[in-house]
Amino acid sequence: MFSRLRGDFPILDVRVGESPLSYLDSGATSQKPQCVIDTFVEYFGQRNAAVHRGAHSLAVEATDAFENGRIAAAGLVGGTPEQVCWTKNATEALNIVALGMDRASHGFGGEEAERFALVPGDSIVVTEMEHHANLVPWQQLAASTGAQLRWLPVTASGELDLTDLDTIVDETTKVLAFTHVSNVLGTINPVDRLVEQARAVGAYVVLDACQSVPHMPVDFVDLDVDFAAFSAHKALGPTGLGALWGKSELLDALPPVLTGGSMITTVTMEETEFMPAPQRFEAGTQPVAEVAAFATAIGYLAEVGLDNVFEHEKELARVLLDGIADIPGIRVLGDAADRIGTVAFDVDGVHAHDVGQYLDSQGIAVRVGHHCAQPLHRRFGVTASTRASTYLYNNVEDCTRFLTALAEVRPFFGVAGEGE
Amino acid sequence: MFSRLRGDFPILDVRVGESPLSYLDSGATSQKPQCVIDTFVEYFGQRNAAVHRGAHSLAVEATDAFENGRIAAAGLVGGTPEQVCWTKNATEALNIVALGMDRASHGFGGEEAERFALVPGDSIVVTEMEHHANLVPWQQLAASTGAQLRWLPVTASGELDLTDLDTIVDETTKVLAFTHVSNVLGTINPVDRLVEQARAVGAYVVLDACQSVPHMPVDFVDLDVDFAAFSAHKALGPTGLGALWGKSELLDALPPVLTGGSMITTVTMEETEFMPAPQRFEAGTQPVAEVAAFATAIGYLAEVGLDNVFEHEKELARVLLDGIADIPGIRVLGDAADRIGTVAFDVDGVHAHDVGQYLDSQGIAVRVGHHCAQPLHRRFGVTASTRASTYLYNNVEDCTRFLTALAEVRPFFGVAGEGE
Amino acid sequence: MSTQMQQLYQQVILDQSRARTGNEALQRDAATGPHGYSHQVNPTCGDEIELETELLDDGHIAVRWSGDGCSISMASASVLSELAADATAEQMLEIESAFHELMHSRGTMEADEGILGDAAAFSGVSKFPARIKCALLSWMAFKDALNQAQAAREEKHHA
Amino acid sequence: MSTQMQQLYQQVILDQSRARTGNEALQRDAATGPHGYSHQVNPTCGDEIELETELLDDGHIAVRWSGDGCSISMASASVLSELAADATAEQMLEIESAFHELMHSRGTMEADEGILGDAAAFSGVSKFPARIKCALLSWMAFKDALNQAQAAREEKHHA
Ligand SMILES: Cc1ncc(COP(=O)(O)O)c(C=O)c1O
Ligand SMILES: Cc1ncc(COP(=O)(O)O)c(C=O)c1O
Repeated sequence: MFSRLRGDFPILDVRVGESPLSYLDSGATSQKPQCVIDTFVEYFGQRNAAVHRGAHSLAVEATDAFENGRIAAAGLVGGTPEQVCWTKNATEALNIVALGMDRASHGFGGEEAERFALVPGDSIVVTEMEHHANLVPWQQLAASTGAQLRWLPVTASGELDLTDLDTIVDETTKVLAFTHVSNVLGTINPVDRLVEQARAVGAYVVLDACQSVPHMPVDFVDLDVDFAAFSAHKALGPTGLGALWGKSELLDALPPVLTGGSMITTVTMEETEFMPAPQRFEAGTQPVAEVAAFATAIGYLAEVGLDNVFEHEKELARVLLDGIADIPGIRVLGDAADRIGTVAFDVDGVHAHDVGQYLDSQGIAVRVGHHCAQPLHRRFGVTASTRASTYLYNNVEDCTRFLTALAEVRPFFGVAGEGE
Repeated sequence: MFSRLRGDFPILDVRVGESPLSYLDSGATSQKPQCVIDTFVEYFGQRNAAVHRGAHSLAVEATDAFENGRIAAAGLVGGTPEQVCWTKNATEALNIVALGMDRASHGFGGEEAERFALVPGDSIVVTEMEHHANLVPWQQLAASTGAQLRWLPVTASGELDLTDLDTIVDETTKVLAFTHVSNVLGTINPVDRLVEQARAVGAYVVLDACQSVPHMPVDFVDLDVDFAAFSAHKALGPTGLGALWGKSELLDALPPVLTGGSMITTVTMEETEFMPAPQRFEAGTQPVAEVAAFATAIGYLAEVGLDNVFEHEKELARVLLDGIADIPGIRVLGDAADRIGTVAFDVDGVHAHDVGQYLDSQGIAVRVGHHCAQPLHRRFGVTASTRASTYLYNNVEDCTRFLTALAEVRPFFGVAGEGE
Repeated sequence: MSTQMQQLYQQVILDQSRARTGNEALQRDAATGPHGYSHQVNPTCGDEIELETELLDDGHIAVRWSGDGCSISMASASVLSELAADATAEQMLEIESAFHELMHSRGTMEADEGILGDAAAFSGVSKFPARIKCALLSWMAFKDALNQAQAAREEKHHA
Repeated sequence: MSTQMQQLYQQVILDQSRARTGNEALQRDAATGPHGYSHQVNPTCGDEIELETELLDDGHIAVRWSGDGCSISMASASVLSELAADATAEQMLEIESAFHELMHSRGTMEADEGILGDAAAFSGVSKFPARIKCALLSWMAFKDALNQAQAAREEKHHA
């Protein structure tokens, strides 16, 4: 199956200079199958219109496409369609929660929203392996409310250090926000253990599911989180679309951040009443074509099966890790047993930017830099790393081509030591 | 020229039941020429990657596509590319300004941002003809800071009533936010006069340019506004994309609202420094394919010429207004001389929803409801209206088909009076 | 004229949208029997309805409403009021549930005239997703208001 | 190996990235001559440089820097420091401007070795948009720091 589906992705036929393309940067953004691209052609060519507001036939069709996307997304991550609020990306989704709590802390949202208010003495807990998208908004919330920002440290093996979990997540904790899977290390975090501690102290759980939803079966209801965020573009879907998932009771109580059209019931010059979720968080014209295209992507993923995707990528991770172990002078960041096909590493004597450049000259696309996780890199004593990340369209040949090129890097830059 | 370019829009060939489509709902969202659709196919098929962060070739090409979009947008509305910040829609753009001021009022953004801080005693001025997107965020800002919300009323002819301009926009006024063109009435507002008064009292000017940028030549530098917002989807571009334009000095000082990756310089666990505009306002993965497609749309508009578009639509407006005047029982909302091809009206005895349904049965797509402008409708004593709005692909035949069907509406619902 | 339009705007609907049975001044707390009130808005088009129910001694329900909306929503409120005049609370809830199901059938269901009476005329609406809310608006208000009226009666009993 | 890669990573660059001329402890306010300091960060990759300039009595400029970054950025700082040892402030600004132009030429310009010296070796970088910032980082810091040093000297004169 996995060898056949490569043909569905037109970009894999692109050549980089004289080399074929091995795209190992799906952790940043995924490539799109033809059917997802076709949805844009079909939507804009056949049924484009503004949704929710029209009696005319195109508007009805566009609304159907939009709402069917919500149904598809609920099928992907669990819960009901009303629990899925569309955003521009996962970053906006995480901000909606943090900024909604900020507004609740400043008296917005009435009695309903008081449960989200933070005061000095409260704490917010994140982890040292967060993407900036799940760190900076919480820093801002702490600054705005006087709450304290705390974090769970990361071990040398790239796992969350839970030694002091009970004292870090304590009775003062109102929010525990963490990533399901590290976008740098590939580590899968123990959601159950963290949710259990959050429940014990009555904290809300916010899950950054950007790197899990595309790569493994995920059900937010089973995981029992309160809010979760993910992006369409990392899961075969288009750019310009992400989602906030939440428990309905909480979504309906959280004050909206972006306000305007299509999220209100009554507006006078003086005041406004807001609709319940999901519309509450969907002010203005929505990414309708993008939702339609994402629905197609979800259908594609369902056909392949996310359990199969998970297994496939685990095999590729093995190939990558075993191969890298044979190349002198490469240090992989983290070695958690529970992981997806994402591997970040440091090449002794060669800066990540130069590593990436060399690999690119062989048609191998990897990511270099801090991957929006500066604190995590600091934890590992580097400012930047090189990251290879797989997806369902990658194969062993991509990995082998990557490993062959990687072995040439240090010799090329003249830093291969004696006897290497 | 205008008759030829219809062929560029595949959706215009769609049939509604047995009728051809006359799409008169471009005020809500515009249709897309084939070249814009093709850009999606080309981008996702040939050069999709995450921008700004990669050394690999696809990432470089994607970054080029993304940044060229900014150059194109600056070409469309004036100023430099750095003055264009991408958003999900115009609503987000307006919220960024209002919420940025909210954050400045709560001590964020340091000394730089103090200029944006509002206190009780300050005032914010909007107008009675605003779209909810340019009203609700300002209500929220007033509620959050204790500033007073004031508004310029609308005359019976659907124009801004400037009689008391000097007392409404006075020394207390920190922000004057208004729409360039009414999305209901089609009225073009006198930007010069309003900017002049704002300058006289030292207020910032925020222009909602959603309905002007697609339909006429607009230059924000010439208009001398401080901030402006518009949407790609109303200007032949894709869904999921809008823009905030601003004076660089102000953009760089305004505290960002959405925070996360790609908008920071340095992040530690404790604190974060933000980049200048435009990145400052572009947290997380951006709508890259959408920007590429919008660049294509802008090129298309430039080829046609926005002055030609403006003239073409004014002619269609004439046909619509003259035709409606001949149909008994129809009251057009507003009759400003300075207008675009947008006409809203009330049908005596028939609710807008029913009017729209009847027109749809003849293949004519119009919008019904309050068009996200409840206060304006209240001003005209109705809760809903029917709106026909034109764009460059409409022709006189669309107008005639619309007029013929409209004349049948009251007879169909049995409300045509004696002798009509 | 398309047949879909004729199915949508059946004569019953056009007539009832003008008749507006039950469209009269609300009594609110001046009502003597156990009563309930509901205000429903359709945010997409601005249609709204205020509706009150009063439980009468003879087991019937008085319905009074005032509203602003399209012919579908006005006709629906009118038909509802007519039906209420001849039905018990249980029967009305049965009609409500049948009507709800019919509206969400996307044109795949036969309307059961035995249960629905004149409300069967709305079966064409189910093919127009954007109009379903119009037809249901008064019924949502009714269900809400009836709930309150019944709760008020319970309270009286226990008082 | 593609020729583009060979053009990018010329031997001069690989050598200079290891040589790191000028990479030494900053003196900051312990410096005796008029001096300036700049800290530049490339947010996309985390590369950074701290660089200081000190105006010497013989008309030359001492450059000291410390940084962390890719071979292009380190080599660029190193070449800059070497060039500074033999040039006046005016000459350095001329080089800076020629270098800036070369970097933004997208491979369409011949590097003028007469002006640029070893910095001409970076001409291949201009074909790699993502790397231009790497090559310019130290030069941005230099220009900023030199400005400050010159301002400091002005002040001294007038004091
Ligand atoms: C005048 C005006 N302002 C604001 C908006 C909101 O734009 P968007 O829905 O793209 O955010 C619109 C369109 O809906 C509009 O017509
Ligand atoms: C773990 C994680 N969180 C958050 C994000 C942000 O997602 P987006 O850029 O789509 O907003 C990403 C991806 O960049 C990620 O990998």
